[in-house]
Amino acid sequence: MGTRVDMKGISIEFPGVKALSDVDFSVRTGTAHALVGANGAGKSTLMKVLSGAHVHYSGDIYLDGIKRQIRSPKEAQGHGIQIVYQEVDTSLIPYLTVGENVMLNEMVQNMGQKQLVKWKNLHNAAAQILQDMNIHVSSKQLVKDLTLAQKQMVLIARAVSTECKFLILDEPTAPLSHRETTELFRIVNELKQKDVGIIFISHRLPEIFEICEDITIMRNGEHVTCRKTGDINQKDVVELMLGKTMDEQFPEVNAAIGDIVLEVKGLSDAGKIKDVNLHLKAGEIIGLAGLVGAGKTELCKVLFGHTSIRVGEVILNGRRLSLKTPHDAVKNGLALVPEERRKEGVLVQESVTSNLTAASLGEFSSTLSFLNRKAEKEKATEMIASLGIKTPSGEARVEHLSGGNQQKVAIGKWLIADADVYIFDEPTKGVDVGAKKDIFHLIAKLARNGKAIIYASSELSEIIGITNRTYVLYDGSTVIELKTNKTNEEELLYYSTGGE
Amino acid sequence: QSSTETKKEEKVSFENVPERFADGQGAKIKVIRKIGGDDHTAQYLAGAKEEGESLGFQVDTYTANGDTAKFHDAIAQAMQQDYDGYIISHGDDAATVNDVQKLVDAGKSVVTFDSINDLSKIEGVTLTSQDDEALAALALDKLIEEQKGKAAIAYLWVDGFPPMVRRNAVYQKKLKENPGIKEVERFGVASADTSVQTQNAVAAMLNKYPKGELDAIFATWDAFAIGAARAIKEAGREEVKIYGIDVSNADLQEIHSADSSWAYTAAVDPKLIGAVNMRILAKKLAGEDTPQTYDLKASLISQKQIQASKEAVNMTNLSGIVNGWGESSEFEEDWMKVLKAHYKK
Amino acid sequence: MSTTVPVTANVKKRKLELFEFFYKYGTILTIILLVGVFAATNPSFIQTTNLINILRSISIVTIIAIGITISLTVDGFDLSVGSVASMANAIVISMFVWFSQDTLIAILAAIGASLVVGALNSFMIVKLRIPDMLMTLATMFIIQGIALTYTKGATVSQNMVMPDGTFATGLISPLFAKIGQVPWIIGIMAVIVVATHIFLTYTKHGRYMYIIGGNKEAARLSGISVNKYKVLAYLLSALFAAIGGIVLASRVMTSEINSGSPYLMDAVAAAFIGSSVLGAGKPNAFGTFVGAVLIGILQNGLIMMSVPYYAMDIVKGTVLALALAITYYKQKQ
Amino acid sequence: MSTTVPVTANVKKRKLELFEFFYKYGTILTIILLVGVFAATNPSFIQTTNLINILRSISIVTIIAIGITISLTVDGFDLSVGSVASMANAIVISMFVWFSQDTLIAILAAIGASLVVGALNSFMIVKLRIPDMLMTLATMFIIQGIALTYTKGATVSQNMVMPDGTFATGLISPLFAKIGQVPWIIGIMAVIVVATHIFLTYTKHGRYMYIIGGNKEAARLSGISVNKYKVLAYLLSALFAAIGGIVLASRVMTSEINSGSPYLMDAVAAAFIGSSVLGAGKPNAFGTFVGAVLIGILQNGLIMMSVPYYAMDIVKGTVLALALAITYYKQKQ
Ligand SMILES: Nc1ncnc2c1ncn2[C@@H]1O[C@H](COP(=O)(O)OP(=O)(O)OP(=O)(O)O)[C@@H](O)[C@H]1O
Ligand SMILES: Nc1ncnc2c1ncn2[C@@H]1O[C@H](COP(=O)(O)OP(=O)(O)OP(=O)(O)O)[C@@H](O)[C@H]1O
Ligand SMILES: [Mg+2]
Ligand SMILES: [Mg+2]
Repeated sequence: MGTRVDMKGISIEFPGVKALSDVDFSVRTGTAHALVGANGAGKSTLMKVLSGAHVHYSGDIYLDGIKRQIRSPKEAQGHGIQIVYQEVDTSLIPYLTVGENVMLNEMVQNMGQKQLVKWKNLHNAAAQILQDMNIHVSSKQLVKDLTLAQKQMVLIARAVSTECKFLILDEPTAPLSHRETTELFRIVNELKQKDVGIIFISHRLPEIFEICEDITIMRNGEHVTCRKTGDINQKDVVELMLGKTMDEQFPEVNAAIGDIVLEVKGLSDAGKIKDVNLHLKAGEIIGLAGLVGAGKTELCKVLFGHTSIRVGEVILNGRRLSLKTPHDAVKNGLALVPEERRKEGVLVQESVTSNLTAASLGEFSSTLSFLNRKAEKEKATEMIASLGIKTPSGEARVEHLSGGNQQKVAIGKWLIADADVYIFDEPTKGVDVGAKKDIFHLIAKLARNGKAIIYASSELSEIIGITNRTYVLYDGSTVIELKTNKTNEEELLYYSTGGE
Repeated sequence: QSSTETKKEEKVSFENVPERFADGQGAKIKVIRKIGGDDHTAQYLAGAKEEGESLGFQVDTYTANGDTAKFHDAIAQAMQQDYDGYIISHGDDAATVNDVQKLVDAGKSVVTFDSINDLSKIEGVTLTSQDDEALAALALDKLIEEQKGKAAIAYLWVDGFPPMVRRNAVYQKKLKENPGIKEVERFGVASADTSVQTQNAVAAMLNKYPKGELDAIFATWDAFAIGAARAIKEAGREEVKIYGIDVSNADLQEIHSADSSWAYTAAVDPKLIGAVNMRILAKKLAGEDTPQTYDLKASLISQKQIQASKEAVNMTNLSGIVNGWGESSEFEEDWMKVLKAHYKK
Repeated sequence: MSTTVPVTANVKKRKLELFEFFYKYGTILTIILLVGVFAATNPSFIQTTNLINILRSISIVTIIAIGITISLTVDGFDLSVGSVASMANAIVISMFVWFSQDTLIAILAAIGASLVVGALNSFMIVKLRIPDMLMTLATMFIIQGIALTYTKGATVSQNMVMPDGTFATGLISPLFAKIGQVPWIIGIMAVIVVATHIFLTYTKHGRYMYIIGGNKEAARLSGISVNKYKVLAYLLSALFAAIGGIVLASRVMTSEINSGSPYLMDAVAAAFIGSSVLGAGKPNAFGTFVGAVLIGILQNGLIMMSVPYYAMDIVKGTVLALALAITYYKQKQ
Repeated sequence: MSTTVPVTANVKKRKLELFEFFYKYGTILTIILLVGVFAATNPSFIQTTNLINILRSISIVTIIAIGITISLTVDGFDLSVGSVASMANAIVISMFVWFSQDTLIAILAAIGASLVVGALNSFMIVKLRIPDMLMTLATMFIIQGIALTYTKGATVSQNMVMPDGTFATGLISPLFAKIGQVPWIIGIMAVIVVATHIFLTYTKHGRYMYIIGGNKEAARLSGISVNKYKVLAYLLSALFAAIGGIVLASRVMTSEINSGSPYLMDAVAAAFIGSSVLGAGKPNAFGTFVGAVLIGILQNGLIMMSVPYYAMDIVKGTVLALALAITYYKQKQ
């Protein structure tokens, strides 16, 4: 019963890349269907085809067995297909209010002959939707002032606000922490009750097993298999995704812990951060755990000189640092892999090579500042290989890479630049399990080479898996320091929520 | 109080000075000019201001830099203020007539320069102008004479400005009268960098017409002439002679230089125009009779005269070289001389 | 101890609010300040006649700036408005003078021709994807040239001499002359500002335009016909430029070469200053009007204070910079 | 069956390549086409003297456009270059004429003053975060006014009459006059184009500037001193504007009012056209030079073809639009 969508023999090509070849995919209403695959497998591309964002594909799309034309977003929406895109920045309008962003589809599709926008009604309706979803954002705030997680929730709110038959969620949970994820799942289940079909893309496999009935696995732009989630286990999924078996995800770090490298005392800034104390030794990996909005990102930015310190001090190798700009931080041997990759981490218009060498151009230039392009290229090629970045060449523009591969580029940039302290803010967001493993191994290797590492994440399993010690942040302050091997996810969650 | 005291010590007698000026009342004058950004404007305004101040007037100047609506805004605004007299320059559009009519209706004195002819319909307004016909005729006659009635010439002219229209009329007439004079090329733009544009254009022309195919250039504006002179110098084609209209200090430099091909220029001293305009206005304020129209006399300046001069030539000492240049006692009444002596510091 | 914390927090908050306040009201404060200074030095500055003078003097700039504002909302930029205004001026006057047409036909001809330009602009921008600034720069040259060719580089006015030596016999209708006079000229401006404000703020079309300007990709993906609205924006921008040119024609009753081009710079400045008025952060009609008022007051006040014409630009630029500085100076995070 | 597929694919691919080709070489093809047409109608067009004429005529535009190009690389936009050139022109000539200084001092004074303007621009943009276009618009007015006030709105030339009635006695050194003459003027342009090209393409500083232009936030978080490079960009832009003004001064040996301002539009056009040359997709020195060549050839060729001056803008605009069209027309995905 219910309606179904069938995509048959979908192929699509971009300059230099065959992103999809002959892919089949089906989904029914009233169920959640997982779509998994490594970074660059073609998941987002397939969903962009279904939502009308790509027009130059070949193959057919059937609704209830009837062949339908979907060559524009409007047509897709006309058939009741809504999508939440993976890259939030592509679908939000930063200088407009939350209300307008939430009600965007409503304003575009359901105004009919009505010409005037009723502002009061619009904000009321938006506020209602946000409240129903337990999102605590004012509908009159500008979207540009939101955190990434809030932006993601706004997008989900937009999709949910419109009547639809099929809802595509492309990695919605990547920037969300436990609490918002739970909230999202509640919404998904409600939608299933209302006979909506959900297509769910995620790199967090446990989630998939939690809410999805079916699973489709893709690899290298091809369809691998479609199963019931009950008929397959996580290990098999990973194997089918990667085309090879994968051993333990978290490596044994086994680094020699040295002296204290970084010390933070009574640090506060003009915003959220209040009285943060922590210390970090060479070869050590410390975690920053906390819910969305706890201040992890903000703390990372303060340490990196991006936001200014109000009180307190940062001591690196015994010297008190004056951190006015990120430039100062880099000069002193700090590195930050930021959270919002498209906005802060990569230069989308530049080539992969330029991106990888952007933070360390000094090493590739002579005394007269002339660039040694050959050395640059060699180093970049080496990094592309060692991180497994999926790109046609080092000259390809980063904007055409898949989300996970963009993240790898953002990390690779700092691996080339040799720093003493590495700060990772949600580095595995949107990264597939294989690549995640690569990243963890890289971090472990850095630690073994005597580097000090700060690892901020709202994914508690990762905190447990990779760190030596963990600070839990609650409302901008470090509430407790825990030895990782003496704690567990439950305890972290307990302190993250304020110990209630 | 103190001004009457100084007056007593003064040697000069105020006997024949019109009443309002003898009282030390002075006058507030506004000079509003539509075009701007050229040397002619600077000199014209300087001439008016200098003359006015020497008579003890307060003179404010404004140029609209070619923006007609701003020009009218400025007139409307100045009407609001307590000026006694107005000099309007280059008000060549119909709306100026309304503006001036309003000024006259408000009992103000107005003198205009190079403005629309319809202003002559308004009682009490004096229209002054450079004698454009004479300017063009002086330069062209010299061209025809020196080229012996037979020449291939380039014509540098731009339409759209009343003086240019008048100069063109003379040119067309002279062309008809002298079939030996052939126009082979024409160019002209009125922009902020007219001279440089002309320089580039004439450089291209010289290339198109090799030696013997182009004999002379008639430039209806000094910005054209100076650009052409530079281009000719750059190309080393001094056989192409330039006959121009208008002059400025920079032009005199160009004419003076040994290898310049700028042979003649016909001109009226812009500073003198400003000064004469001011005098006419002063006469109006004094309640004296003024003519309805007045043409300022044109002179022809030749390169030979300039180059013969021992010292460098400029707009001021040109009067020693060209007869009748820069000095006109037109409308300079005796009482003005008295005032000038009085206000001299 | 416990009492000091809220106090410092309060001070900080107040300081932040102060900056917020300056950011929002910077331009308006500058205007008030200027009016104060000018009125103090010369009381006639705030007489009704002078205020009307100011409104009249900014009306054409405002109308043209509204067109630019609309092109800015869709993240475009129309540089051709000045030359379109010149062209409309030339057409409307020549319709009267050369062809003895009546007011309606003259105005319709000018508007029609301008809409063709708008259509050309939008076709090239939308279909060939030429960047807005570049395309309208090219159009600017083309239209300037067409207007010049049309008038043969001469000023068009009543009783002008035609190329064949005869006189033009057409007359400009007295009705048309009204347009450029108070109160009509101010009324036209007011209607355009208010109508555009309502259009941009309260209709869905206006909202779509802001959405397109904010994120073209997002707009496209949510089903807005981006191209349709871009076309609309350039048509409106050309329309307002044409109205500006027509009003100018009525004010000066002649058509001079390139008469519209001086308005480009001032209109751009007004639209940009307007973007920050009341902290809007985006181009908007009311803000543009305020920007034009700022420029108009400045110009008028400086003439009244008899600032030498060559020093006027210094003051104008400095006040502009000042208004910008208090608007944009925000405390470093 | 199996053979047809590759064939159509090939055709499609070739078609794609063709468009790619046009995108890359559109501007250069236009130039070749223009040269062909002009040479066919008038053989003297391709004589060496005329080619030198063209290079000479574009040199000042190119130099100023290079400054704009640099400001564009950091995603800025310097509108004040025209007025800075005017100011440099006024200063250098007045140094000779009024103050009888020697060539070095005259040039250094002009460059020094311009760098102060660049510093002012960058201070306001970097510290007060005023948007680039707005700030440099304000600076444009201010500098224009300062230059006018400095010269009292008059042309500065040798032997000019000073306000006190005396004559200026200073002379312009013959050495200085050389700068504006062939081959020096062309040489200076060539050196600037090549040096800037090398700087932007082959040094790390140039790369940093492009990175900043691409994504300021990411650049900052990569540890690049964004502010330092923005300051550098505006200083360089002012420097090149000053050099443009100095070369202009040497070419005309006088300082006319606002002499530099007409260069703004052409320089902007050259820099924008240049962004697409060879498919660079970003502002670059070589492209800017090509853009200036396109404009220069057009101007020169049209004069040779005796196109009436008022129609010249039409042709200029149309060719510009054409070059843009073949550059930007890409097959719809
Ligand atoms: N517009 C485009 N231009 C060129 N290549 C593209 C474009 N969009 C996608 N690709 C390429 O298509 C491939 C599939 O990308 P896609 O974004 O669908 O991957 P994904 O499965 O969603 O990966 P991730 O998990 O990292 O989000 C990638 O190799 C990518 O580089
Ligand atoms: N640009 C901004 N403007 C306004 N408030 C902000 C901004 N960025 C962060 N905040 C606020 O600062 C607080 C801390 O946010 P931060 O991004 O540091 O949280 P986080 O712990 O990293 O969470 P997340 O999981 O979302 O990354 C939040 O309450 C957020 O609302
Ligand atoms: Mg994806
Ligand atoms: Mg975060």
